[in-house]
Amino acid sequence: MSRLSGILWSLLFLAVPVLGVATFAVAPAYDIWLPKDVSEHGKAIDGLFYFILALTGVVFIATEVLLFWFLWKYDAARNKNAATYIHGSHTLEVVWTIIPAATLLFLAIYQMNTWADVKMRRPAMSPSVEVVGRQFEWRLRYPGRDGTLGTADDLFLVNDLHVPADEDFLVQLKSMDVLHSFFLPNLRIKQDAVPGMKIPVWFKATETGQFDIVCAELCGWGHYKMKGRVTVESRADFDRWLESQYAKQEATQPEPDPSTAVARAE
Amino acid sequence: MSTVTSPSTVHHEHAAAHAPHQASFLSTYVFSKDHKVIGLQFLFSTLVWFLIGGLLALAVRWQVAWPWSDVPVLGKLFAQEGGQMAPEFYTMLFTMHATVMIFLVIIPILAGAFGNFLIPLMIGADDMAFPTLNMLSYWFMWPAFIAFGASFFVEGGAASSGWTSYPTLSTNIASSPGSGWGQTLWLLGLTMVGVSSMLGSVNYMTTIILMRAPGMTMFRLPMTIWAMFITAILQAFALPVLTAAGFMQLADRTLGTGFFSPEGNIVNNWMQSTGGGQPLLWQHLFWFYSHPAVYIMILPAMGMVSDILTTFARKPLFGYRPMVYSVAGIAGLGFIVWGHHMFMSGMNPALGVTFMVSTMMIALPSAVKTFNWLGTVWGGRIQFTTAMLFALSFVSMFIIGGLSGIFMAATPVDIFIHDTYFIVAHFHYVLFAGTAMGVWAGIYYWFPKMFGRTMNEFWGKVHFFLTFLFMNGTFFTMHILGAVGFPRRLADAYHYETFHHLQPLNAFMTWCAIGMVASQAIFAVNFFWSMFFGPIAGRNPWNANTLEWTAPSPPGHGNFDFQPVVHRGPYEYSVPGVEKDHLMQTDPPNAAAAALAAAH
Amino acid sequence: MRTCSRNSLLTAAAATLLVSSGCKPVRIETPGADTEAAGKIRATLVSASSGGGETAAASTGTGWGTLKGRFVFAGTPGAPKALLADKDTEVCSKGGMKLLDRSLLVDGSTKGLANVVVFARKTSRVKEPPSSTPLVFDQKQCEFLAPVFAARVGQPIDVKNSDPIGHNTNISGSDFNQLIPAGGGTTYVPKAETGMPTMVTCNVHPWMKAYMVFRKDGYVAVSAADGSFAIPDLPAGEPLEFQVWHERSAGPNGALGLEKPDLKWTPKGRFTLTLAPDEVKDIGTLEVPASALGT
Amino acid sequence: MKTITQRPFAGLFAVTFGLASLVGCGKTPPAYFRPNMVEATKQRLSAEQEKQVSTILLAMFGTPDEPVCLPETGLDEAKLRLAAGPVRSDVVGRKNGLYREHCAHCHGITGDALGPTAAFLNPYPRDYRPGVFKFKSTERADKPTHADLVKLLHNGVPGTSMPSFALLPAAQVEALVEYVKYLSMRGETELALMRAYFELDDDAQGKLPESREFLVDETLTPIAEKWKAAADARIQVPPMPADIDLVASIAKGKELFYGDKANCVKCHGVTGLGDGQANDYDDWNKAIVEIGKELASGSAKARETSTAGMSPEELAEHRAQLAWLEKFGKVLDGDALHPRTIPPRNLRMGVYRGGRRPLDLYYRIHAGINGAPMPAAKGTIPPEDIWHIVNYVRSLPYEFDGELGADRPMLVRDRF
Repeated sequence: MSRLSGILWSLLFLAVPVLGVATFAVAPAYDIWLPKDVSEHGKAIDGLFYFILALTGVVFIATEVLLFWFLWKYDAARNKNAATYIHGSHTLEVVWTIIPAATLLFLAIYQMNTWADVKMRRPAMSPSVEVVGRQFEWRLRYPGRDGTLGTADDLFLVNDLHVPADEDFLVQLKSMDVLHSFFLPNLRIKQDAVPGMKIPVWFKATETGQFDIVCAELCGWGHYKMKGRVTVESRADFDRWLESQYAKQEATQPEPDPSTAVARAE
Repeated sequence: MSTVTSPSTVHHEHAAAHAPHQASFLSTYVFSKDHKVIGLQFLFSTLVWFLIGGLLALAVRWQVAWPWSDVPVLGKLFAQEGGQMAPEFYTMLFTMHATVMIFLVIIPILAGAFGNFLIPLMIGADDMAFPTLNMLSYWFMWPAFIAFGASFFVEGGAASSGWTSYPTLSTNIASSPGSGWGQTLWLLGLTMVGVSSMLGSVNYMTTIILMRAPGMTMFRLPMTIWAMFITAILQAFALPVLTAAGFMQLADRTLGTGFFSPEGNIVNNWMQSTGGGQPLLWQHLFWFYSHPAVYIMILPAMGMVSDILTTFARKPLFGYRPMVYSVAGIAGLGFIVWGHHMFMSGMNPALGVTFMVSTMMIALPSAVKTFNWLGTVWGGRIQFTTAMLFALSFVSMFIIGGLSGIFMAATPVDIFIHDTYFIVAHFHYVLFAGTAMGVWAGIYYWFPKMFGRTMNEFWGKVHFFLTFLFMNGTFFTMHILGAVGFPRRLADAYHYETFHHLQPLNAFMTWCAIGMVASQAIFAVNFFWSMFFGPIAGRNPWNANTLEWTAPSPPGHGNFDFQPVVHRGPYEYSVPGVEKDHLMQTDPPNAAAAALAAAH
Repeated sequence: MRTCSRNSLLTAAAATLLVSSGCKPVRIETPGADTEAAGKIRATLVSASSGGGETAAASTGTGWGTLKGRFVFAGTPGAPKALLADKDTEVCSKGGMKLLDRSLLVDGSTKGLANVVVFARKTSRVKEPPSSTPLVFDQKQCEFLAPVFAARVGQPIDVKNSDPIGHNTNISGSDFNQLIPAGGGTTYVPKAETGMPTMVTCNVHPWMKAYMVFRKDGYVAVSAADGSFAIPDLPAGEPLEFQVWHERSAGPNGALGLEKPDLKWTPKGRFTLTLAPDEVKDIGTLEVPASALGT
Repeated sequence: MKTITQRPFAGLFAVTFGLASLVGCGKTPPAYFRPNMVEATKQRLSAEQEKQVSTILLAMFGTPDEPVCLPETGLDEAKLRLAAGPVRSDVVGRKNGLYREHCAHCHGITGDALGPTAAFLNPYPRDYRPGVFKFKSTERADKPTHADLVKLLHNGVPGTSMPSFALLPAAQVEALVEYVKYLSMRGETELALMRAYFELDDDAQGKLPESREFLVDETLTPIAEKWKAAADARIQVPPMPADIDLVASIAKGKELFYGDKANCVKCHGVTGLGDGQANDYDDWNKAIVEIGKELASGSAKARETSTAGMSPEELAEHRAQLAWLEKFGKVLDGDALHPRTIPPRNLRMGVYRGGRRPLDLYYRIHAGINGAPMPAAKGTIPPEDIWHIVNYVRSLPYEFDGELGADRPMLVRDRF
């Protein structure tokens, strides 16, 4: 009985690395994995993610299997020889201090460049759009024809961000009331919007398509409904869209027929 | 069973000395100054709150898995709404879940319950240095209990800005229902918890420094005590900052001081009259406490696990001094990494780089500890008791929790996984799979000392197995949710195309969570049943070395019926040439000394 | 053995406690509604459409009569309160004169109670169509000149503003809320009956208040300063039910209930009588006790 | 040890079973429509009368889970079913519950703006029951057109807690609009029924006829007709003069804004910050305020009058009065939000709740805002002048105004 229990328990601990690795192996098959990346810097981030995953994976498997092996081997019920009387080993301590230290330090330095690209090396340009977080929506303001924000020809929109592909795009991020976080999963962008601060966020989209804008910082009871949509499209489409929206904003006559208004809701 | 025979004279002296203390029921059990009673008071209160926190978690999980659907039991509160949970109620649920678990369960159960009960016993003192402070440290928890509990019933409901209560959501009364009275009560409760911890830590430091038994040098202290000692130091240095910050936020809310709110910030069409503050200031102050607090929440568990591992591996702790140094190292580095909670907060990115490096470095001592635990298990004679299983699972799970931390430490990766379920997985692996498992290990291990009876091993193992299973089912899957970028604190994420397909996985996790909570019924029954009907335990049921096992179980007032004298370190197991496989710290050196000499 | 039985007892108790709590299979429909009655009603509603429309009161008589009477206030009206007129004071309180609350106007000598509205609830016929000569509804010194104003549906009203400052006239429950420029005006033709009188306000000067009542048949009168009123040309030979209203009355929707058994006066402020052709029916002096008004 | 392990076995499973059953049987009753207690109390309805109203409404409109509508309403029952019902997020590909997923927590299951979150919003969410809507392309008293409501859902209401639903599929928006109409008609019918009790003749013994003539032809049809008529009631907007000189137009607009003719300055203030006449209420809140006054004066009177020397029927009357006042007190606590004044819009924020198109501003000025103090300019101000005002108002957020000095309002430049 007690022999069996020792075996079972050690196997339970073996199950940890096995199932752990299995989960990560199976997840992508069910599309429970990094969403499609359509940004320039995203490659670097994903690469780093996989690199760390591999690194930690190795350590994870090694340590967990070791733990299992010790439990299996040194189970008192099945192993009669006395416990080793040892207080430690100086060499070992040094080894397993130096190696992780070196690895971690390497990791730290290795990733700095990516970080700088995403958060520190701001492209020299005036904001392409101003995004203002507000309970509970993303209010957008495009500079309009004159290219400067805060003039009478600004274009005002809600939740519907359009971005020209293959161009640097600079967002001026603000918040009107509380903290929000401007999260573009597919563009690998996340930045808190802080009341009283103007925070620049930039990226270069590489593929056209429609993607989610998510709020990733608790902003009140309606946090979950703060959904936006970013549409990446060619420069030509982008300009066309800009013009149509501007015409809509300046309308002095109703649409000829209500059904068009309905159509707009699509 | 090692029954230590002691000079009867000493015994009588002690009995005489403590006779007057056998006073009324009130002073013995309620307002007792006896560290053991206080410890147990902490233990029972925190276990009750553990249950409450768990149920809150279930409610949260229900909403995450099946948003807006009829909530069982709770649904009756929203009858007119067809049993559907209101979104602000959901924010209150996760806020209070975290608050309860951190401030009313983990911190008090480690420092309060185990710290109180174990420190004097393990260093050979007959009580704490300041028994009255000790009593107060428990009774200051009650205002906190009441404040947090009551906040659900005030107008607007409980605090709903997350346990981090970031301004301006928390400072601006108009910003959210829970930011009214709920938030104020939350801050008051927090302050009370702080006072309690502060009283405790002062007490622990003094006791450990001044009241060690003869022969108990610092480097003969068990790891548990070392951990408690360093935890106490951490608290003493970090807490004032949080308390000050808390009062600043209170002033912002009540006096309109505007420390944390910028100029002209309009919430809900309510323009704040004051301004000139900075929301980020709160984050810095808050995390300056709350990051060390993370270690306050894990170090004592590490200590206890180290002791339990050695006991049931029947083997000295591998690398005792490196272990001590790494605990100290974690504590030291713990003060310079708070910024890694703020990589995305708008803090200067260059500063982020600094914190990234220090954060990478803090992984080091943790790694050292893990390797030493493996070293301890290696070559032992492992006894799979319930306590040992929990301790082993602590090691196994702490590896996961530690490694997943590295993802967040890597700032570019953090851009994507910050505030997603990846971080949720990370801290649940450290705090639940880590600390909670350590706590259970401690309960099963020291239960005999607390109540003089041992807990039921069979049901203990059933409890361990189910908890371990469901826990991993609930939390491991969170990693892959995080990989999709599934954000935390969303009442309903499925209207995002990106996350729409994750509902089944969340449902699975919720069922696991339900199972996890349900299986605690086994623990509850086992705990209370064994308290009255468990088999009587002797002084030293596990054949352990440390001092508490030389005292009677449960120890009388004044703990020891003789003056313990320490002759050696706490981990002298399986010493060659000694007939029994353990040498207690108090065992007279004669024969043992010779054997040791031969060994070296 | 003893211990075991006690233990199982303990756990059983705990179990029952848990099971019993919060476990009642309640399935209520809309509270306070009678479900099967509703079923019956629905059956009638979905049944084939009926011609329906308004059923006009049957015309039974010929000729026309007049109703007159007089309201007096039995009690002592306190001095009217001054209104808080804090805007445009150079016009609204010219020469320090105060605007007073006009909700209870009692003639000092005759005790007559002004601004009581009396109208016929349903009539079968009218003598002539609404005249096209407009009535005037004017405002001066931030006060509507007529505290209570009766008009006939279809008859135009000239809403004027004799003040040097702009006003707006907001007839609640109607489609009318118009800017009335200084010295200007506009015309409003009421389209629907009001039922009980409806409130008229000026949002620029919130203290400005009046009441309007519109009737299709125009059989409506407002008691004058001396409390007297008269409704001419009522259809004779058929029972007429009259509704009486006063701004301050304690009855529902301002209905003025009086103790008048001879007129079958109801708490809803209604009385019924039948006029003979060419009769001038005087219902005499009607005493309004203080208790009938929310003084 | 053996005997010890056996015993808790039974106990353990009793407890775990207990927990399981506790979780299992949390079935809550289905959601229901809350009666309009404020009106019911105002009309002094008896318990039977309240019951009759709920019964009739149940017959005419069904329940939140199973809405029904008579053909006279002109509503599409299929769309209603899509919007109504509980949210079944546990059912993959569910087809209903839209209203409760997106709207109910503010606007309430009943559309009475008494959802759990409502009290904490400023301004309060819209109460559909009076059937009054602010931002529309029709004349003041007319209902909004279908397109108006769709547009409102599409843009949200900037400056309020009403978010944009632009990203919802058109079909779902359609369903929601239909359901809002349904709730609105239901609420209007409820009001009409409750008020009808007063109009009853005495021989009716205070019971409404449950005939088709009364319920449908006299009560429901007039309400439904107004909704149907909305589409044709859109305001005809004369085009802005093509050759308009913007600068001159703005100057003219400013003149009008401050002049006695348009009189905008009275409420929106000399600064345009909306700091003029600001202590008025909108219709929804005014109703509550009026009732509050009635309640106050009533209870004051009740306190003064001594029951001494009252005839039995007077005493009965007195008691009834007291009971009514007490009920009113309760109702105002439970079924009404604390009234708030409505500030005139701050025109320098660049936030336009009804939309920022010149067209939208024209609608607002021409027809006024239904339910709000904002009066209509039509009839007294010619269209071209309205266009001038529109142009001036649109320039306000960008106007540098020296008079305002240091405490300048927040311009669009800083935030919106």
